[in-house]
Amino acid sequence: MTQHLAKIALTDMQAELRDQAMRFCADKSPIAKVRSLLTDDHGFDAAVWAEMAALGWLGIAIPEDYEGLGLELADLVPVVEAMGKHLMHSPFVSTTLAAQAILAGGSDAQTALWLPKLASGTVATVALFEPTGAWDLNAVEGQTKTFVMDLDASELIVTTVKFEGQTRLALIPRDRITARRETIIDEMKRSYTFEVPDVTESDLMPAKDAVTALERIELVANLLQAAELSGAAMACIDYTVDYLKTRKQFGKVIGAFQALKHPTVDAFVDAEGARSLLYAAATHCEKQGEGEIAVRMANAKAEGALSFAADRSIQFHGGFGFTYDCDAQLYRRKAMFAASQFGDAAFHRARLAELLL
Amino acid sequence: MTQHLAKIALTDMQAELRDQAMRFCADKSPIAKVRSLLTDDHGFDAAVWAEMAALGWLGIAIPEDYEGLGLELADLVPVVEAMGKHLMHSPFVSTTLAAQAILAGGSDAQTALWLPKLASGTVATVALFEPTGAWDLNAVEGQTKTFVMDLDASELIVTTVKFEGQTRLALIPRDRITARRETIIDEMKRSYTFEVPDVTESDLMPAKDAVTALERIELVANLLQAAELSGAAMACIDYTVDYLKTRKQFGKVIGAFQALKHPTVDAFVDAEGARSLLYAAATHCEKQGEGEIAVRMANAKAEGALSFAADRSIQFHGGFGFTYDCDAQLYRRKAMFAASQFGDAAFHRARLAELLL
Amino acid sequence: MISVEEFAKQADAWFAEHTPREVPFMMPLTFMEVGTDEQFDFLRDWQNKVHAAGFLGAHWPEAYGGGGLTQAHQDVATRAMRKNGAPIMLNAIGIGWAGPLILDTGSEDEKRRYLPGILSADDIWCQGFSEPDNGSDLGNAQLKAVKDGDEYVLNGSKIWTTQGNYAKYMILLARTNMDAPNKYAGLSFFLSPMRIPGVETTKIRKLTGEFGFTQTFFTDARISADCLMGEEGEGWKVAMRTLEYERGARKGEAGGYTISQTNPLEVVDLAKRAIRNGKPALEDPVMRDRLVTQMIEAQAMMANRERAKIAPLVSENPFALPVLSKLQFTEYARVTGELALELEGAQSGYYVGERASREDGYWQRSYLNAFSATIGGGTSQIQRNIIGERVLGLPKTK
Amino acid sequence: MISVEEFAKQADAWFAEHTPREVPFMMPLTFMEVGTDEQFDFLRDWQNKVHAAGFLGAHWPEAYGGGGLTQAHQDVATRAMRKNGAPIMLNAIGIGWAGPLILDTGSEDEKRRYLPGILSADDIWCQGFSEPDNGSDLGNAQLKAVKDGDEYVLNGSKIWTTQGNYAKYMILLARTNMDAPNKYAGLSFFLSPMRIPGVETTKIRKLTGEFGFTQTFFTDARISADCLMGEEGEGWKVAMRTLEYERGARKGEAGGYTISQTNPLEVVDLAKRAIRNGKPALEDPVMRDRLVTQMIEAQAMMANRERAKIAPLVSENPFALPVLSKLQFTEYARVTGELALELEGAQSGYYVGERASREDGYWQRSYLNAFSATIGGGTSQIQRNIIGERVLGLPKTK
Repeated sequence: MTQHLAKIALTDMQAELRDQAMRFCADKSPIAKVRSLLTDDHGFDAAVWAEMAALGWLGIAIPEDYEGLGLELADLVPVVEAMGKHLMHSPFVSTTLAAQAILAGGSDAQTALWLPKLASGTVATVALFEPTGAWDLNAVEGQTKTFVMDLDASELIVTTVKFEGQTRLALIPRDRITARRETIIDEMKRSYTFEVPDVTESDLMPAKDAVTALERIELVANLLQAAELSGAAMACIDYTVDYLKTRKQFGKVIGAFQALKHPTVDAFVDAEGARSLLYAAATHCEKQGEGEIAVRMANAKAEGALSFAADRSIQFHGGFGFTYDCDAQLYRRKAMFAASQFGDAAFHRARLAELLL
Repeated sequence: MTQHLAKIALTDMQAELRDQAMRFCADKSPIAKVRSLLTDDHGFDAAVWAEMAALGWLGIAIPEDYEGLGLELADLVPVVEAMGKHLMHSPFVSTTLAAQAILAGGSDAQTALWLPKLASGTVATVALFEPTGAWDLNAVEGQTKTFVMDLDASELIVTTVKFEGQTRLALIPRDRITARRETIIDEMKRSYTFEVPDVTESDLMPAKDAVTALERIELVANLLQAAELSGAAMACIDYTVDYLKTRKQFGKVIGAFQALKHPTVDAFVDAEGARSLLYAAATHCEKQGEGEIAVRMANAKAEGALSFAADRSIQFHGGFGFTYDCDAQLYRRKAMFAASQFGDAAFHRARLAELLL
Repeated sequence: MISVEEFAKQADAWFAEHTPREVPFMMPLTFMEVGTDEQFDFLRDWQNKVHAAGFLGAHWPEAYGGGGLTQAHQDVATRAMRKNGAPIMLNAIGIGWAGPLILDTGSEDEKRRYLPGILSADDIWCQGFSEPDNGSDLGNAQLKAVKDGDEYVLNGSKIWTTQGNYAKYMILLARTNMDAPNKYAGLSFFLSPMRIPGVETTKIRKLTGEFGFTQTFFTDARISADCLMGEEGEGWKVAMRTLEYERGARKGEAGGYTISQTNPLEVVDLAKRAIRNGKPALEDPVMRDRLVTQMIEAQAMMANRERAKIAPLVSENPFALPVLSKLQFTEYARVTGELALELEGAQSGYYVGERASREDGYWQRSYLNAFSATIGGGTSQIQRNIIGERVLGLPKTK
Repeated sequence: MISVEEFAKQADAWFAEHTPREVPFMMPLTFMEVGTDEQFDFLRDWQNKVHAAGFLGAHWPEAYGGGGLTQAHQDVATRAMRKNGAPIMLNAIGIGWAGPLILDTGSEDEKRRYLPGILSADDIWCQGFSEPDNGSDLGNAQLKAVKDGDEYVLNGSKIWTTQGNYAKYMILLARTNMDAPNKYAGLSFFLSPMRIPGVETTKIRKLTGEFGFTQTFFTDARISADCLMGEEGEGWKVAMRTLEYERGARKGEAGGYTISQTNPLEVVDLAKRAIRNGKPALEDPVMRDRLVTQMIEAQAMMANRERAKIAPLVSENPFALPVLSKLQFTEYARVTGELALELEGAQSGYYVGERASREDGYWQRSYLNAFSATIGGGTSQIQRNIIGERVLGLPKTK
């Protein structure tokens, strides 16, 4: 029934991108850099962003007609996985979501205007959530948007609006918006809230494509979140294992205690499964209907894997785990925040039940 | 909100009954006896049953007017807990449920006829479940009853029937019934199926009390099931701990391995909680509305505790755990069967959600 | 002497009148959560006021700042605090650890010198048992105390010193003999001053982002030999005795409470208000199932406390319930925190300080803070060893 | 030589035609579940038939009863078996353990004597590694083999001998030297006859109530010194080599499969039919949530198998996925069994043999049988040690 969705195809390009991204992120995002960016206004290094743009990463899933590389969604996965693994934040995901929204639902003029810019490094974001807490992207009720990532660094905001009773997508330049930064649990990220200004038809994407565009955003967001969380889960386990191999208590390296060893193994087994589901999701994400199944499975599993791994990492680091200096909290907070965006694991399971049963 | 339901009152009588029952069951139900009864037709020793009757146990919750001891439901709990702890099966619970049903819903004549008999050791049972699998005792649809415990040893069957469109309770003597023994997962128990014969008004308890009587049966059944499972959980843990203290592997007593020690501790913590909830339920079970809350909590917790303890007991006994000779399977099967009767833990939680939230 | 009943009435009336309401900051629920000067100053004033009113140390002798009444008097005063939802007592180590120890085994001079300041909160005490390299293994403490004439010279470091930056004194476990027959025999116990040359504290930032602990560094710090409590080499014994006051196994605490009893069912209140995916969280059957699971667990903990009082129901193992309660409660709190995040849905992404968050990020912070209890005071893993070995009689894990 | 493609076609056609349907008993899914003579006789006939048709041991030399073809030929035949849902091959220890070992390292005489009977299932083999007191610790085997002239005298006992009561031969790990420098060096490996004086087997009843294993007792049993495989003291090495054939780390299996691959998603079919509390189980959102959790886990296992084939995606640790699969799959099966019981509601109370039960108690039995895999072949606890130590590099638990 779902067996064929477990097949994984990895192109040479994806393998290459993966190597490149892992090297790049390891190089540009050592933990000291991650920590120094926690208090940075934008939470990322503009110079590194420029390098990513130069590598062509922003154009990966944008067609060549719009100066992108014309690759596939699947090719974004190894890049975001590497970012997750090295806790590297940038507006990569925000910008990608905006670009995919425009690609799926923009008018010819909007597409022609914005995609080349986004492919070359102009920062953009999406504004989809409201204080109602609904994860259903069609449920647009008011003017207030929340959890708008990287807004302050963006030139363009793709936002949902209620227009003449219909849910539509609008393209709003940054300078038409007054935003307030929100305090969120993941301190590596930057989130904002703003009031959607009055829009006219010229701000809007064509009405007929709104549903498609929203579905596209949700699919891509969940796929990339799975990639980020899956990468982070492996890193979190490596970080924990390193500690378990060196820390001594009662005259013994603590990793020899089964009370710590076995749950760490369980976390590892979970994380390996998450990675496999991630690459299966990358392989099948473009399939009508089934793509959603593969992607939600990967995201639910990855969220669970990182949550468990990081929760145990805090615990197994003992007193140090309770400090801000221990990286376990960075991983745990990342999982907590991800769960709040686009639905948590229980939400994905409920959707999967509808799709599968 | 539910804090006051955690208060426990134990009367001197209950403490005494507990001592008496623990001694009696330990004496009459050593494991060799339990095992020999697995292949017995009735699954219990009639001589031991006569002794229980002589001790007055069958009359505990029957008023003195009907030759009972006139004690309370709470006083049944330590007795059934002891039976659970020593894996002693008898028609004690079946007979008690029948007696409580008659007490709650029988006519004066029925009460006067049957309660003195049941108080003195006449075996009876209740027939409540149908092949539909519904746990709702009011949902009577057909003539076939299943999971009728101890029927073959009973003189009287209290059964639900659909009579003129209404759910009623009928008192049917054994000789009007043809029964087939069912193969159930708990081999210590005896279960039967039969077709309810045509009944007349004279077989029935008064219509007005049917709902009350069914509620009473459900409450008592869940309370006594909690007692049985809670007693069994402690015994299962003792059994496991004994093995962990003596079995050696890799030159070490295996209980020293945290992989076995820590889950056993978790099972113990669960089982202790189940016992406390059991005695809280005994204390409050007669309270309108709240009694159901206390009883369902105790039953849900006890089922979970025994299931987990026995599952781990099989596993931690290694190869021996996989054999029929290891008692872990007796405990695991007991939990499995209990879950199938009157609702499993998830069912109780769903009901509790309605009552509490 | 005033009757206990009368004293109880007075206490109740006093706390009803004086308990502060509507404080402009998050009130710490435990003494370990005091992270800002604002919180510290407020709670120090409050303890001072409670003491001045006679409701702290009511049973300690008047000569040492107490009220000269009985334990029963203090107990009713403590109950009045709880009943009125009063803030916690700040000087936890003084009230619960150092104070009772000094009262029990100290010299007359030590009692007069130390006890009044403990009650008034003028002299804050901290605890120096844990070390960075020996978090779970107290007996392995390595901070050195070398005798030099009338003084000891201290070198080393202590960690998880709650209020170390505010403290005037520390109860200190230090190694005076490197050649002792076993690690315990080399330890001694000191009442050590904190504001002397060679003692420095660094604040430790918690995973919540807040402060509350310090690390204390000793570099050739010299303290008077008088600071020794008990004999040299008896440090482990004195430390274990001290822990018993805190655990209530010995009487002597100055009263009041330093950890506000949280209601394990408070998550139900959250559930009733929480919005998940745009709908009331309680409309979701999966959330209901998980919530009821936690409610049953909470009820089991409360019932355990009740059963512990009934001898015939704990006769098989009278110590089991007290010994397992720490593991059970702290893990319950952690799991409940996780559930709360799920109940909050999208709102769980906010954090303390965000006006759009529910109750200023209370549950997010609460989940993260829960680790202080699953780690501190013996990790959950160590608790399972203790229960397995001491209660179930399983062989020691080496 | 016939082409692989042609051979595949022939095999497919043969199994399509000959695979037995509608058998009047529960078909064993693994060779360990063969519990009745009826099952045994049926499966022995079936293996004999498959071998005679040329689809078992196709790649073994003709001189030893094989087909003289290549591994690729046997692989397509095995695939054809699976595709057609054919019953398992009965003589599992012979096919997967003893056979490859003898083919690989045996003498010409041994090959001629043993191999044909393995393929035809005329000679059933069993395995004698585990002992009652050393379930998890094979290296500690204590069964004694004392040399006496041209014979060894065996005393001791082996346990979990699948089909021990049917077997003609046993591969046996025995202790020939009590004074060896370490426990491993004292072991030797034998191809031991079973039907000789002094060897007795007792059936072991499984927790399901069924049979399938035996315990084998050796009392002054004498076997020819020729039965020794390899040199004295090399027993551990030979045993480890044998395990590698079974785990597929070395090629050589005679083909076919001895454990029918169960579909991890079969629980979904149950869920679609199950009635819980009088309603379709799938109407219950809590059951749906748990079922989807298991479906995701099943999907993760399948995806792991796929990813294992893609080098760049396992480069960090190429052995991780194969090593963890046993733990993951066996625990999945156990948890799925538990879920199935919940899905079945009241019906979960019935058991095998009850006509009112769903599928003759398949899931109740399946849950109980799941422990054979979480215990046998290295318990889940030992698997976690192995993964922790060999894959994650954590220190050994002693």
